[in-house]
Amino acid sequence: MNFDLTDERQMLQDGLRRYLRDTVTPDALRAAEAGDTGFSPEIWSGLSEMGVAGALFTEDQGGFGGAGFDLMVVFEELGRAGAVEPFTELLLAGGLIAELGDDAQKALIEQAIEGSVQLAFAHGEPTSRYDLERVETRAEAGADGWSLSGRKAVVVNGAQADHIVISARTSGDARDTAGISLFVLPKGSAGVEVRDYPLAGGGRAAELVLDNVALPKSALLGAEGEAFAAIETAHARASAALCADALGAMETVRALTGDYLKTRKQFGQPIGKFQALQHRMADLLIELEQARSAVINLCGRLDGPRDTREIHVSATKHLVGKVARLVAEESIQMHGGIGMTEEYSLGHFARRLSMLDHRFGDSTFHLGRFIRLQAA
Amino acid sequence: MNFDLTDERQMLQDGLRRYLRDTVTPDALRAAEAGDTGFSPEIWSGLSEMGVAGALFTEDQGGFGGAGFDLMVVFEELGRAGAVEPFTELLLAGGLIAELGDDAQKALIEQAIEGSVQLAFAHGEPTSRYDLERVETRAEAGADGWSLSGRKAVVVNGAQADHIVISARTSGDARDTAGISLFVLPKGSAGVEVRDYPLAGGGRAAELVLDNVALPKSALLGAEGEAFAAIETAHARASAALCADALGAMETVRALTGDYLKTRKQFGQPIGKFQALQHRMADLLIELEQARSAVINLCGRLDGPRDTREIHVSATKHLVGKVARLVAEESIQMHGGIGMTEEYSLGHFARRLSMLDHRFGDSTFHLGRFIRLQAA
Amino acid sequence: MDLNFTDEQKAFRADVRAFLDEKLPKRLSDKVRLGQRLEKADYEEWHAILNARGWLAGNWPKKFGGAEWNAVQRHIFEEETTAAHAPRIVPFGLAMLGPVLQKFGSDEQNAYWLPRLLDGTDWWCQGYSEPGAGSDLASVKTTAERDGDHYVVNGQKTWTTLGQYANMIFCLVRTSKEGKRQEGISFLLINMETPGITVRPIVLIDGEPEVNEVFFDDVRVPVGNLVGKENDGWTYAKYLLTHERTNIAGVGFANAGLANLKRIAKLEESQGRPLIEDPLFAAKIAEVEIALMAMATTNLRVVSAAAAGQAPGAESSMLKVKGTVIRQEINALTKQAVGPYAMPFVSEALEAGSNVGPVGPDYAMSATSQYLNNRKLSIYGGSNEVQRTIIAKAILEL
Amino acid sequence: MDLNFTDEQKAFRADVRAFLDEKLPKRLSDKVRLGQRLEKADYEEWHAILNARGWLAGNWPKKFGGAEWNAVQRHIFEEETTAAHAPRIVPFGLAMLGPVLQKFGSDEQNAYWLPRLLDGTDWWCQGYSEPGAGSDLASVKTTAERDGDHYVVNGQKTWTTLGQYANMIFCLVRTSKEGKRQEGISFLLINMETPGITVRPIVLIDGEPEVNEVFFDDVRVPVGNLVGKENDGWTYAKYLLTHERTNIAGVGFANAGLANLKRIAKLEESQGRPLIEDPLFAAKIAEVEIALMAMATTNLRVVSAAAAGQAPGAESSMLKVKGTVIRQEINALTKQAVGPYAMPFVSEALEAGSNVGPVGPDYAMSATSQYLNNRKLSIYGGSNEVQRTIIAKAILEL
Repeated sequence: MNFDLTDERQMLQDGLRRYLRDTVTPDALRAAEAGDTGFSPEIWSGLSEMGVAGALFTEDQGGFGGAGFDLMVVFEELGRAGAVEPFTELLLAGGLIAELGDDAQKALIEQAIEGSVQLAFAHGEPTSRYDLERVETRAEAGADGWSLSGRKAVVVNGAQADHIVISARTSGDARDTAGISLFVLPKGSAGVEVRDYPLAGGGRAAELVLDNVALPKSALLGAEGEAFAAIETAHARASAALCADALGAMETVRALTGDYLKTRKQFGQPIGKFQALQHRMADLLIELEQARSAVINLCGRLDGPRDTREIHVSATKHLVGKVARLVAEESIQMHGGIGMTEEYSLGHFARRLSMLDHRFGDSTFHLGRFIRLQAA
Repeated sequence: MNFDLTDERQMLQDGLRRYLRDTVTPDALRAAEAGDTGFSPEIWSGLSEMGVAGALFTEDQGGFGGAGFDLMVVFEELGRAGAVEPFTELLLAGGLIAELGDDAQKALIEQAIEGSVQLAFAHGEPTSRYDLERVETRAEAGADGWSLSGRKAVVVNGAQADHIVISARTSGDARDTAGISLFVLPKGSAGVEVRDYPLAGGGRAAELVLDNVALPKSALLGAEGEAFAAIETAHARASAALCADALGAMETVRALTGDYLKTRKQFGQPIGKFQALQHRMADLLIELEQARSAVINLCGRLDGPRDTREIHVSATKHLVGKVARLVAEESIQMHGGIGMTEEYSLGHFARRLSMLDHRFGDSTFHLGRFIRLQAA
Repeated sequence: MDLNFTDEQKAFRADVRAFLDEKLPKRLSDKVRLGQRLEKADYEEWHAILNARGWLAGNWPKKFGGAEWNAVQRHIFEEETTAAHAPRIVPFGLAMLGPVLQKFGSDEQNAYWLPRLLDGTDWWCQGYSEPGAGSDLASVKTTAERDGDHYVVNGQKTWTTLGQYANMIFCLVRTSKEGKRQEGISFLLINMETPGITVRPIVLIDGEPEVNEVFFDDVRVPVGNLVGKENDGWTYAKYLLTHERTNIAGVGFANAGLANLKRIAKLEESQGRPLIEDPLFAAKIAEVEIALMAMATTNLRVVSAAAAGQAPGAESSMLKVKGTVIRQEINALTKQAVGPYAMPFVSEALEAGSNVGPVGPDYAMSATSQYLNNRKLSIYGGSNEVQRTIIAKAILEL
Repeated sequence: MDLNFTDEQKAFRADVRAFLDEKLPKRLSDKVRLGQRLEKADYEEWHAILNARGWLAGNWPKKFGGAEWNAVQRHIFEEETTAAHAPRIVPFGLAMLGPVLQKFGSDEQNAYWLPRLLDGTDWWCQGYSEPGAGSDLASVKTTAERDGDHYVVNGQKTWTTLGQYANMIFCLVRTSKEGKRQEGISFLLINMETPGITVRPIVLIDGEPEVNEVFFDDVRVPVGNLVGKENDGWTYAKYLLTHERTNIAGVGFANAGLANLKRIAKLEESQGRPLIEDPLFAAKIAEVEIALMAMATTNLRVVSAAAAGQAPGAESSMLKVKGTVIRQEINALTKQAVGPYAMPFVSEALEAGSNVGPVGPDYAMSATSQYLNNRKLSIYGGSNEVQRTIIAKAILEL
């Protein structure tokens, strides 16, 4: 049992923290928000050059990491800086390609690790909410390939991605785990209608409407109808990434709030001298350590057996979701009015934290799932 | 709309508060605990002379009250004093006799209002928990009467009661609402085995084992197999009584804690000067007002239509149960060690409050019931 | 005790409901229901409709053109208008300044300003808070120095809600540095068009420029715009604050929000059934509903005491805390209920009539911005921390 | 990072488990499992069994007869013994006094007292708290005045756990009124049989006389019973408190309590199905289980840091608060789970071998008294309020 980082991860963390501190500035974030990608291409390639993308993949996949604690190091630092670059999408889509792809498809991973292509995963649909098996988009096999029709909702990085990994049903009905297949959809394919829009937590997403989109046979990713297990695994890894990102964001929020309590004076003394705020800050710190341990628990199980892994996915997503709400709301409250303003740096982090619950399942959803998984 | 007490109720409240303040002393409570009735016969008859029993019944029942707000006034004061006299049992059993009894049976109410007989209601069974329809005790009709067999659990005042109203199934199976009948069981009936024991919240209860207990035809209370509605109504009224009792107890606990915070010094100042405790006390006061409003909501609906009444039973039992736990635990915590000692008066009230959830359904049970009733 | 409204009160409720059915424009109630932006013109339109009926200033005496409702009537009006998704009545002029002028202003001031308040000639904003003061209102640094028959005002106000629409602002200014901080404060009426005034919007975390900073640089204000006596402004300010606290519980908003939440939870589907049938989410709705049922009765207790002429004390602080906690929980659950469609952040969609529609279902488009925006409820009007201290001190006499 | 135990650690766990299977008397584990009273003889029996194996003093150096385990080994031992419902090792002598003597006592004192600690000759209790002092330990009022080769002790100690069993007590006494409160405190070993000592039990709200008041009236203590230097006692006291805080999180107790709670929730029936299938009650269990899963890892992080020689700082305060909150929630849910059978309060039933059985199922009989008794967890050993202040000051440097 050992909770220290390996030297490699320690170096990665130090380098990342330095680089992000210098690059992810309020101005850079405003520019990213104003731009049409929703993130900074410079920071994206800068991070790729540093090997951040490589840290998300194993050596046989062409990277040099890929373990749960590699994800934790990377995303905790991205979160600490409030970076909005779409590495979670790379992890999701890239992970699926790396696991299921043939050699031709795997070539994309190499480019992705270089940072030269953008990826996205189109899975959720307008009414699927957090049910991974709920796929209504259909793919019909034809003589010379596939024809896809349906709708995909809140596809993060969807309009920016050069290639979208997209799920569609090749058999079964809306709520079966069997019968779900994956395809690689190139940008600009005919029959795809894209609505691109900004997200409250930063970055952009798109609604996709597919109307008889023609794809070659070679677009199929992995075995027909058998993609569910890989999709669940990809979501487990992406959930760990989101929770580590939230953990980093909470550390920044905690630091901002601590500094504010020390400097802000009211009724003649620093408000940090007020015991009521001290004790609430203490509770906040306790919950932050709870969240850190929950992320460790999940990252340590990502490569383990499915049942244990999924129990920890739901335990961690539940706990971190709850703590993220507490930390965001308490920090704004302890700041008072200034914490409500866009100008002050807290806002960006608080908004990001308030969005954690809306991807891959909120804390209530995962509490129920934790109970079901344990009863099973 | 009017939240003031009528003059009659105001007089009853003032008189009760004075009388109870003088009589329900720590010594009296210790004596009651040591005695074999679990309460003080003197205080019982004193309160009966004051008309407390009469306030629980309507004029046609032989009393002079019986409305929800009569119950609130009486039980809030009993709770404020920490009195352990079994008026809830009188309300339960007496209410059933008054509603369903024939003239012979109703004669008991007169004696009960004088204070000359003790009553109890034996309904719950070892495995029925809080399910009112869960009755397995059976009554078989014979040529010259009834024969009852089964077990009854935690029958408050069971060993002290001169007459026990007891539920038994005359048809249907364990979870039907139809087929439940009520009987009046005189003390010392042959075939009844009684185990009498003290309760954590004060007073005593008994486990009853009935083995072919013979009762005359005249023992049947109300129509055969149709007692459920009356049982539900009686529990609604008794739940209002318990919640009002808890409200009174919380007011006393709040006062004890407030005084303690003002007088107890630590690190050189009254601990009430510590802002963290001030704010927790403020939250406690807010929840206490919530509980008061919840009790008012229920008492105002006791005589209304069944569905509205039961929705308020569950809403109030849920909320008051939650607040009672908060108030008891926070008061002990703010007192520190002294709050843990039997010698100090807080303990008796904290224990009583900790028992509220265990009669007629806990806050979780009633939250679920509230949801079911609203969906219905 | 009696939880039923009198026949008279029921009749009044019926009048209000009939009026709303007939006069409230659907265009406005749709905006409110969907959480879309209300323009200045929207508020002015609704004010005019109410004024035509004599219901714009419910709390004013009849002699000033008000409805002279008691607390219970105001409560009923509030319940009905929020349930019907009517725009709120902008409070700064009508609910805040009006009563101050009526109690402390001169006959001339009342004769001049009150009619303009009712007919919408003036849009007032509030110049109370200053940077760094937080809930400590008495620390007024903005100065007003007497110069002939003018005051010369210098300083800064902040958190001025809808200041961008206002042509008038009422301000607390420091006219003397003698004595305690509470002394030496005066209450001034200032025309926003006066040279030296700059208004700078503050964008909040929901992306909306709802509040403003107002800068005063040698702004000359006629002495006739002083309300009451010089240096007595703190008395008037406190009087205004107690009026600001009517309907502090926001029961009407909470009820409307809860109804909306339940509607959404019936429409959203999770694991093949309506979200409202998910027992754990249903439990969260039920807990806040039960808390609201109790809080509404606490509010009625305070309201009927007020109608009987009793001044609320620590109770209004309790209602402020519990009311804001409940409303914020409803906002959080509504955001939760809309699921992934809480993520899109499309400002234009909140612009009714813009050609940009919502990304997901229309009920989802404002859930996140309303959640973020209403974090303010526990901060302004005396933060919940300040309220808790008031409650504790009132009860513990510490 | 690696969440797995080493093979060595796994082997150690297997040893402990095998030992418990073989040596832990069922009579004792039944009492612990059912929450029945443990008598002095029960503790002594268990201590002797552990001592025979050399495992009674896990944290002592080998040269003093200890097992010299590192933090991880102690954690494993703690996990296994609590899971097996072994009686706890009474901490006052072995976990608290022992380390103080070993670090600050004389060779004679160690040679005399330590063997008696291991073989059970002496039962020690703790004389720290005084009436009215609460968590403010430095306010020691009990005095010890030098008189020839004795100290004469006068004053009172309180909250002395199991003092009724003890023949020895270690006390903080004031030997000087000079300087700061922390100065002038000395650390004395006192024989409870000395004339002038009176022990008065304090009955707690669960009805049990677990703690005591100890009165000192001109009690003569040989100067040889002074530990370390006169007036340096505060240093030793603080050292002792840090040792008191090993296993402050109580993960083992929490795990055992959670397992018991789940077992009960499977046996209890509500609305025709096992209570554990009631989604709202299942959610309460799941929430505390998820919190415990995280807290256990936080504890392991601190444990492995300690094994690597780092002294825990504010972390142990965090573990104290979260650990007690979790254990108290498990107690509350267990009481809730047993339903109406939480109401009977039959003291004799908690007496194993008494002819009085439980009223309801045996698992129900101690739920209420354990809930009431464990309210102490957040009060003693530095109340959770004191811990929160420590945490805030450590991080906020205020």
